[in-house]
Amino acid sequence: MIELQNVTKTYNHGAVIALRNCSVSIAKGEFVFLVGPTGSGKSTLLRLVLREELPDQGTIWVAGKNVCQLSRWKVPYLRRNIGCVFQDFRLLPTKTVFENVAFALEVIGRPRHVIAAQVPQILDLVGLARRRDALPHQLSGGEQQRVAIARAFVNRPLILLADEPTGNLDPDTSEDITRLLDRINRTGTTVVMATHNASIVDRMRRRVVALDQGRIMRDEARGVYGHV
Amino acid sequence: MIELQNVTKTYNHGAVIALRNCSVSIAKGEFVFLVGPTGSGKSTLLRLVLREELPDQGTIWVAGKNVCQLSRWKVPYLRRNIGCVFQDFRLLPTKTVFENVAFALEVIGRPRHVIAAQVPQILDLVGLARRRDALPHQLSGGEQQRVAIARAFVNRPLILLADEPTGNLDPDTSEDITRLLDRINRTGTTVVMATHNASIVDRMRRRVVALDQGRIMRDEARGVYGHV
Amino acid sequence: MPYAVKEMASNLWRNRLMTLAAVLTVAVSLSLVGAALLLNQGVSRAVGKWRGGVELIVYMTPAGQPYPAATPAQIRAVRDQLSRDPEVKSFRYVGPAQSYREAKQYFSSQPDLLKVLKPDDLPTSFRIVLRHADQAAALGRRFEHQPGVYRVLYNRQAVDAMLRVTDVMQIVIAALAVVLLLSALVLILNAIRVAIFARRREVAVMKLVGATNWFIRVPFMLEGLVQGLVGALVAAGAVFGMGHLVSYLIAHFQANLFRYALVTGHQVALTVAAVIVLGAVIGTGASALGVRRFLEV
Amino acid sequence: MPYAVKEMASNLWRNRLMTLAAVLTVAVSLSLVGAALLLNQGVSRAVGKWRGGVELIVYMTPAGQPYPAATPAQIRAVRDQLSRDPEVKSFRYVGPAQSYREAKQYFSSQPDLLKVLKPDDLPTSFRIVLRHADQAAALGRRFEHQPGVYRVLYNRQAVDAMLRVTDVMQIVIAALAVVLLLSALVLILNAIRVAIFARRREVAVMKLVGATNWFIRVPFMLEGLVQGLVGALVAAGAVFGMGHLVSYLIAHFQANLFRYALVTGHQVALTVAAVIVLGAVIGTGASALGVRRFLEV
Ligand SMILES: Nc1ncnc2c1ncn2[C@@H]1O[C@H](COP(=O)(O)OP(=O)(O)OP(=O)(O)O)[C@@H](O)[C@H]1O
Ligand SMILES: Nc1ncnc2c1ncn2[C@@H]1O[C@H](COP(=O)(O)OP(=O)(O)OP(=O)(O)O)[C@@H](O)[C@H]1O
Ligand SMILES: [Mg+2]
Ligand SMILES: [Mg+2]
Repeated sequence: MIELQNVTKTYNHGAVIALRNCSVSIAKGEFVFLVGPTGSGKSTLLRLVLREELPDQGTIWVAGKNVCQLSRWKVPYLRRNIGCVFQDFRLLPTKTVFENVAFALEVIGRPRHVIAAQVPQILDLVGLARRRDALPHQLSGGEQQRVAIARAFVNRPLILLADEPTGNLDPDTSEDITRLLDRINRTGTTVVMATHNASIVDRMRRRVVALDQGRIMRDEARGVYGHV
Repeated sequence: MIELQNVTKTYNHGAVIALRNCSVSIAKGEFVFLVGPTGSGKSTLLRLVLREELPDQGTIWVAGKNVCQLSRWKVPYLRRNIGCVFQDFRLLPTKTVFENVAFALEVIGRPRHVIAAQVPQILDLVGLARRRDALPHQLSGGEQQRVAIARAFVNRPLILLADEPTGNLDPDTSEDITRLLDRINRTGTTVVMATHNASIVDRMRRRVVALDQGRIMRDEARGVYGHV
Repeated sequence: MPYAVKEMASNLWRNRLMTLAAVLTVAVSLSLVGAALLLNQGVSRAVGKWRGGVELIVYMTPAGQPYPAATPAQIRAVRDQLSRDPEVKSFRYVGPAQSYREAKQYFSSQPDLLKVLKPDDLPTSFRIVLRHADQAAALGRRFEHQPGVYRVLYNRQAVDAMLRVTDVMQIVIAALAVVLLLSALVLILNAIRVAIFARRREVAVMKLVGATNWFIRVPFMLEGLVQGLVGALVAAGAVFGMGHLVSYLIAHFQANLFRYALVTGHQVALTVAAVIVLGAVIGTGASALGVRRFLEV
Repeated sequence: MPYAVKEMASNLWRNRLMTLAAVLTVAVSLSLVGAALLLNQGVSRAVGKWRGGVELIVYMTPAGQPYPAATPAQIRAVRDQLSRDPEVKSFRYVGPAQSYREAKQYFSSQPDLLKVLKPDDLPTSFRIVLRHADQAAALGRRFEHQPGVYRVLYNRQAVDAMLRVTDVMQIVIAALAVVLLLSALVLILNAIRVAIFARRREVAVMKLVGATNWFIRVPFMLEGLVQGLVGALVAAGAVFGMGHLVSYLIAHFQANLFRYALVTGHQVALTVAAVIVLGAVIGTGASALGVRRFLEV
């Protein structure tokens, strides 16, 4: 589903090396934790998969496509296969829960009846069916992140990327969110989650890819957070 | 040093109640952890102390002044007594480490020789003397947060507020940052730190004020994070 | 694409002050463009009338001068010579009656002077069209000292002086128009930039969930187009108004040479079309530029 | 305060395109304001000349008319009557020689016509200043049918027609100026807004560490002031240029009534001062507004 082959990525014309010769292969349906100290290149790796950046060297395959050779106008269609969740939720503050989720379908041109059918279904899945008319600021952080996950997942992408989705949340809420991502993973979606949350990683015992200074230091099938 | 008396704070014309009748008193030189689930009002409490917001009810005393009755033009002078650190560092990306710290003194009109004397001193304190000419993006997250702390502390404020200063950092780096704040606290500065990081709170065994849904639920002298 | 239209309308309304300023600046600058075009057309039309192709006028001595009036024989001599001259393409003789009629028209604003003039006082004249305009001086010199010839007038000189003046006016107006078009462009660019900034969250989400680039761009581009077009429509109205203002001014000034500087309805319509096309071009150009510079993909 | 100046300069340079547009729009709109002011002054100066206080002209019949020329006795009768009339404040008699001189000046652009005119053909006249301007018609009627009187001219009418025209021009120019001043304001406002946005991180840090409100505001306000002032200086140059352009146009048009519409150096200087003050006011106003609206405290 996702394959990086000898990927190197630098910023500022080579002054900052974010990833050094990384190779990693993630199969369909896997749940992968991406861990590592700050600045180790986790977000960069996710941005490369999303093709927000292009690598300096190496090739990246996502959903059967070489994203390095993808022409610009095809990028949006690649992204329809990838859902994204971030630490800061990125909800639209003037839209209700329902509208925020529906927006993701609207802007890729899905017809009204599809939206009317799919949005309530996904809100049910994330447990927010009763809050569909609330505005983001009326929700707790955990609820907001659920909305973000609903938005990322409503188009049933093959891949869900989560960049520190629990970074702003307290431990209990973080636990809830991780459980939700796990549930989504069980529907067959590949989930990659970058996190600093050691206790969650340690408890879940899923595949862990550990980065440090842009190098892949560890790749364990049922790993722990560890202190690099 | 900081005293809240029956403070209530709402947003959106009363639709969201962020703090409900909170009273808390923090003495000079204390180190206080502010904990609580997301949306419990930690950031709101810190913003009230900084007088970024005014309370709906109650009075707030900071450094001997009633901030609710402080006239607008005096607010900057209040803030010179309060240093601030945030999750997202808030450094100026085009300025070097030295310039970022010096900026805080420049804009309050400190003369050049004072700046030239104090900035290297504070960079020594946070352990960044050798990186004074680096730009923020050339630093790790932990180093960036040190610069932010240096900037907050260079004017030797009476109070240091930290709103989830380790939210973006990995566990090891979080530990380092907390130790630095502890060191600053030992110089006599009052430190208030809002955090979700249970392990740090549990290890430090300092005063813990726990909020939930805008209410103060716990206030223990040598507390733990706990699961509310 | 109703989504794009909805978004565009909401963008315009959010920044209504800026939208208004952009529309007004487009309107003013295009009005000036229209004014320059009208002036140009009016002048070239008037030049035709002023000259009527005539490059040379030979006046015969009228009565009431210190020297004797031209005799019919002298007049006939000039006529014959003109008929034979190969440089003369055509000519016509303006007799006493028509000269007086012309003078009456010319001095209609100065009735007291008119009463002083008598038909016989006015010189009759030959209006001559040449085959080669540059031969005017040579031909004129031949007639200047012929008996009965009062004066030779080179029409071209007066008209050229007038043209220099109107050229200066056109250049000033066009320069103002260009400066203001630049401002208009920047204002539209800015309105788009502010709209993009106000919508940065939406744009970020759209990119994330895979909206196509054109889906993201179109509302902002429409915004610029609408500003350009609305401004152009206002300017088109102004161009129509200018037609009326010009007639009013001409009627009141009774400016001799300018009375022919009226433009036809057809020319006004063409100018209006040009102004509207220019508005659309500016709007689209500003949009394309704005979207390029301020919207990453 | 070198910090504020440094910040301002860097703000201006970052948004040089927008700064340029703002400055140019200020310049154009203030130039139009200047033009309207100059036109107004020129016209009121010309009106004085045109009228010279004279509201009524009584022309005596000249020679060469179908009816007999005014006799010296008839002229004396009019003079006596005018001396006695309590409504007449003052009057002067313009004899044949001066009439011819005036005509020569008047028709200097039409030499062929001048040659036709003889001093005796021109009517002599009484130029009369009244105590009450509204008595012109009553007084005129009394002289109209007196023997030897050729015609009574109410100067006021011609001048008033001219004033209506210049009024229209002033209104059009002033309207354009107002519209463009609005655009200029919005452009400056926008430049400030963009500068504030570009500096939002710095501003946030400054507020955090306790910089005073004025310390934060001043660089942005200076920015607006500089844009307004630079635009005004350009406009001041344009106002000077317009002085020359007007003389050039008058020289070439030889527009009869307008030849007196020249303004003095003193008036130009006053207009320049007004333009600069206006530029400063706009710059400061836009700054104050921009800082108020877009900079929270
Ligand atoms: N846009 C950018 N321009 C320049 N350097 C960048 C940029 N983005 C990231 N970097 C640098 O690349 C390196 C890797 O950054 P990245 O954000 O991928 O780390 P991370 O593992 O996500 O860290 P964190 O845990 O703090 O989110 C860092 O040194 C960072 O400073
Ligand atoms: N500017 C605002 N406008 C409206 N509501 C707000 C605003 N700021 C905070 N709130 C609301 O006030 C409540 C308390 O928010 P606050 O940010 O203080 O919580 P917190 O404890 O800092 O949470 P977190 O751990 O997520 O940072 C929340 O319900 C939040 O939605
Ligand atoms: Mg990251
Ligand atoms: Mg908070």
